[in-house]
Amino acid sequence: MNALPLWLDAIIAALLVVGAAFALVGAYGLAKLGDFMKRLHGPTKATTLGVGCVLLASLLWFLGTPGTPHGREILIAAFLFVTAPVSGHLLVVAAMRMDQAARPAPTEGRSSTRSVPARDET
Amino acid sequence: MELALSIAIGLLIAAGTWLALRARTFDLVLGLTLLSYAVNLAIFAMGRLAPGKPPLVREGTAGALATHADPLPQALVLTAIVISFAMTALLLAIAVRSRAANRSDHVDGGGGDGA
Amino acid sequence: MTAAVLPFVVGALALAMLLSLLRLLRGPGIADRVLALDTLYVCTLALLVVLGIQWRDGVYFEAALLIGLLGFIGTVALGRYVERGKVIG
Amino acid sequence: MTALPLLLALPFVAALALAALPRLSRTAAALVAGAATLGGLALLGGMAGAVADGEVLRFKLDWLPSLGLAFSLRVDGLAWMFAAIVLGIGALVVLYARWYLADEDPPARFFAMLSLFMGAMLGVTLAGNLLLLVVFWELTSISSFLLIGFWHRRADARAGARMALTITGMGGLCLLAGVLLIGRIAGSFELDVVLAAGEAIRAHALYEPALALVLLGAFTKSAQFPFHSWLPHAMAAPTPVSAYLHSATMVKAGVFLIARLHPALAGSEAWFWMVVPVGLATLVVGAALALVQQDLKGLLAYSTISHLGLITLLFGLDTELAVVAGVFHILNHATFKASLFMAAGIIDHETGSRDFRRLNGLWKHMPVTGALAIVASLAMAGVPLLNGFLSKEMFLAETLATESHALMEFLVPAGALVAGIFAVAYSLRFVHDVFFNGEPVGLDRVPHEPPRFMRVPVEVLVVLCLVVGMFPQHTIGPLLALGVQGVLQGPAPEYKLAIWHGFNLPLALSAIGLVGGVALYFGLQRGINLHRIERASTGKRVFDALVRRLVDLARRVTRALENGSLQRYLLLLVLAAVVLGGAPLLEAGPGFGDPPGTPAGIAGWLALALLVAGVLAVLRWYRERLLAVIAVGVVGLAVSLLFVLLSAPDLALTQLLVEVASVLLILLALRFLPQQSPPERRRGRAWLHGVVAGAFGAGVATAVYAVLTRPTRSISDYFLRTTVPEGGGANAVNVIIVDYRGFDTLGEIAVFGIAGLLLHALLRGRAGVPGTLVPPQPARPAFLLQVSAQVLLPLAIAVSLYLFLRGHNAPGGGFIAGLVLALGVALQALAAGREALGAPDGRTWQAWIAWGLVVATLGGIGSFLFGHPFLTSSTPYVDLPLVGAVPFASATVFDTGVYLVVAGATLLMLAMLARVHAQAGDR
Repeated sequence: MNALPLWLDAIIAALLVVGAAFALVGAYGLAKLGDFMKRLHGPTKATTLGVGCVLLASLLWFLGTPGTPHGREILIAAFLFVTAPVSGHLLVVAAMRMDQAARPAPTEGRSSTRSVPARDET
Repeated sequence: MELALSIAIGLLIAAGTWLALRARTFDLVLGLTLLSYAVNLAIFAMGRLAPGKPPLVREGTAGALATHADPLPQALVLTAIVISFAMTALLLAIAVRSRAANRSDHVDGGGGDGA
Repeated sequence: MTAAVLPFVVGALALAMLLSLLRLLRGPGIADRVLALDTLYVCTLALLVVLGIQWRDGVYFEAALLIGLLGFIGTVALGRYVERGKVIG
Repeated sequence: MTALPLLLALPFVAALALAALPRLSRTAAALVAGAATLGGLALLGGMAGAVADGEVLRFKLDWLPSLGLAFSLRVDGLAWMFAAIVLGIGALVVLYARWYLADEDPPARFFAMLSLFMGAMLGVTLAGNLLLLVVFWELTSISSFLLIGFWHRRADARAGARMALTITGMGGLCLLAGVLLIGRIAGSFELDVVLAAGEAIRAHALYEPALALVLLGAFTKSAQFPFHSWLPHAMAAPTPVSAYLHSATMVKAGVFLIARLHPALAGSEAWFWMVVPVGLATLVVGAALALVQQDLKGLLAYSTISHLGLITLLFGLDTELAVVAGVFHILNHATFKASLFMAAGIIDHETGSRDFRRLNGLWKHMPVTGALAIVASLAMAGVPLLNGFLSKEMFLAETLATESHALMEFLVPAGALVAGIFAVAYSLRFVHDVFFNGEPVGLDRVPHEPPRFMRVPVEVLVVLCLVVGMFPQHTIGPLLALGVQGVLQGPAPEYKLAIWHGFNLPLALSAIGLVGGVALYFGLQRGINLHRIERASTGKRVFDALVRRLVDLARRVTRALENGSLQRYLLLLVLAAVVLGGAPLLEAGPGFGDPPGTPAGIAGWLALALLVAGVLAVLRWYRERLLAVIAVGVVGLAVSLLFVLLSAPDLALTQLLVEVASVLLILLALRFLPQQSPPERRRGRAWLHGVVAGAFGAGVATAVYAVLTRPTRSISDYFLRTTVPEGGGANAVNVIIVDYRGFDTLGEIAVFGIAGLLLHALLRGRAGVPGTLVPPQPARPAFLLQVSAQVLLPLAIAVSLYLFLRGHNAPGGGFIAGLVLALGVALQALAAGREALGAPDGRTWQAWIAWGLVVATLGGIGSFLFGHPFLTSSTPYVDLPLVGAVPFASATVFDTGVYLVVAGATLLMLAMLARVHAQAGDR
């Protein structure tokens, strides 16, 4: 890959390292922080950002390397930035719903077996 | 990597079989899912492990096993993945129906939900 | 230079995924596990991109693309299941 | 020689026609069957000249050359003679049955079966290949089964049919085995070869077993002692059947076989000692039992057995003159016994009874029938001036000429004499006890002569008995000569067909027989009134006992294996797999090669770590089902990653998509299942399963590793070499799927589509499935999700099309693109509800599946237009913006079909599972 000019190479390397670092930090946070609402921050912010950096790096790299397809990174990034918040938000909702129902995850089934009858729309 | 992969496949097989031997429909579904992973990996491995050589014959390169992974097992496994997906779906439907009919998710029906 | 850092990048991502796995196994809440799974997917996406650079090969971009596009469906579905008890209303 | 196959075809054609026209009247049906018979006779007559000149007519059509099974027909004297009997008697029986059948009997069915049998029997006689002969042989057993059970509402008919089929069927199997042995010895199953190889066969080490097996077949068919007991029970059949199958033709198949293979098998000590004793025993036992029957047909049946024994005995004695006598008696017995059966049938028909104890003094009611029956009986008894006498004389002469062990030299003639005495006695009883000896007892109607034409066949046969009996040389002579030449495969010996051979020992024996018989009969009637003898058939008892044993055994085995637990079956299945797979592995050893040691790299180890952790998590959590689903997700991700690392991009894509789709499906279904599995009630069983599963896993792992460490010999070089130039695509995997193995793929998408439809059928209109989770909360509108979904749908479609079009050259293709599309739509449903999944009855997606299959097939046919065989693609490229060169191949059309089916079926599954909803008032 000596096709790349040094400065570009440096930027790419830097972006990669930073991105990896962010991803790592995010995951670390997920692993270490105290309760769910705190943990949520790690992946949703750090990791996403990290992936963004990595994508940028890849974009630059392929731009610098002729004869390879490029541009799709943008697409990926776009997708990611649309979807990541959605899933994050949904998980928050879910977590809240569970807290309020004061139901430890594994055992909804149990408690439900003697819970309110199902009303079903349609 | 060969040894590790073989062991992993073996583990999948063992776990899948054990789960498939459980008495509840859903456990059976889980087991068969694991089993299909294992079988797909095994068939795929029959083409030997060739990292970094996707079976795409690009301009300028001559297609040969030396420079490309074996495409045949891949083709077989691709359809196999889809088919096993269909099988999972079918089993789930049957599980739902059988429970609706027997008020139990025991594979032999009856015996209540146990849960 | 890029070549030099790539192994560390891959390593870091791998470590990140192992950490997520840890959370997935520890729980405690179901939401934690789902979140961890989601993170695993995202990290895999990053890993694929990096591997793409390492192998100077764009073939795996489609995989990354699909994770970015559809990977979160699983998360959404699980979240929905926990939240409402039914995935598709 | 086309007349030959035609001759054989005729009866089968008639059978089919009759089966196709079940509404035919009695007359019409009889005409159809009769036409076939007469046509056959005409064809046979056409061959007479050639055969008489000692010519052998052949027709050969290779069938399964690899097995030496040829459809070859062969007519020599013996075959011709037998065919003549089959067709001749057949014609008379058809005529007779026309009048015999009652209004409630379905005539078409009867004549269809009869014609079927006629065809089968002709096949046996004309077959020129032993395997073919066995085929027809079994067919006669089957048609006999059908005919005996014709009155299928009668228990005795069913039982008799079953017994006959079982015994003759087993015989048929023995025969098959024997024939296979002979074929191996002679090097061919062609009759010509086998008959010429007599020396070699007799010299071969396997001669005795082969002979024994063939004879078992013959003896069971010809009701030889101790296999005779099926024949009396076959008398439950309509009388025409008894006259035809069970006296004139089918039971003769056994002796025919003995005669047919005489040149190949006979002429040895073994032959003598295997055939003669059986024949002798049958001769005597049959005759003795015939006397004590209370049923007309029963008496005739046992007498038939006895006469078959006589013929067998003659062939066993194995002198040329004995052969002459044997063939002669086949002819004679066919005539007089058939006529007697028909007479018995008439009596039954007119009086409604076949019981000696009730039938008496019928002479004054039906003198004509009586006269006919009397003549026939006398022939059966062997009274001079009737055909029975001639062959009996010859028989006695041969028994006296027996040269063998001293014991046999005494036993054979002695037995013959005793049997002769009994024969006279039971013939006399048939006459005296039915037509005289007092008045009828308790008949519900006044007997009278039968309709004119019902008697004609009997008259014909009886006239034959007389004519042959008086002028043998000019009547039966030529036919007999033909038959004998056929059996001996050479010139017939010197013999004289005459009534008067001068005073000699045979004549004396006949005289003793006559006198003794008369004395015996009247003696018995005076002493112990024959009417009082009540006899149950021992054979039947033994047979039933054996069958019962067998059934009990089967039941025990079944009960032991099938206890109704699917779990148990699966365990047995896995156990079997472990044992069958493991045994050779342990025996031969895994045979590892030297590991190539492919480097895993960080990513590789990561993937494997994820996989292992995921599997363990599944095992740990399988009872908490939601958690298990998440753990499975991890495994799936790891597998996809492995596919990436091992350079299988297409698989990686497919696996990822399937993961997502599976999670959706599972969650949709899980709502209607318990959220947990109960704890293992029986830890012991769980451990046992653990051991078995562990063994299974270990075995597979070993096998996989063994393969991985051995050199590969893949055919894929070809695919890789030709994928671009011939397949027109750089992505070898996709090219294989849509092109090289397109036909498989067609099948696979068909399966996929069927799975979708099946699921639809299972869940169609399911309301009120018990749910278990919390009642669904009032859905808060999830704007974020809805918006993003709306944004993503067009993108998803775009990506799907992109992947589809690029599929031929880059990762992608119909399967992957279809899944992408399906998930894009599923996302809409997640956001906006199940309405997004199309018509509630899923008809939208059914249409997709249907069209997909149509398109795929058309794409396959399309390649014809390019002048290639089915499903081979030809590839003009077209350039699309953004996507680049796209092969517009017939393969692309095919792939479109795949695309539609995959998307459609996946969405159908999702839609149907999404439609299931919990019943009100659920627990």
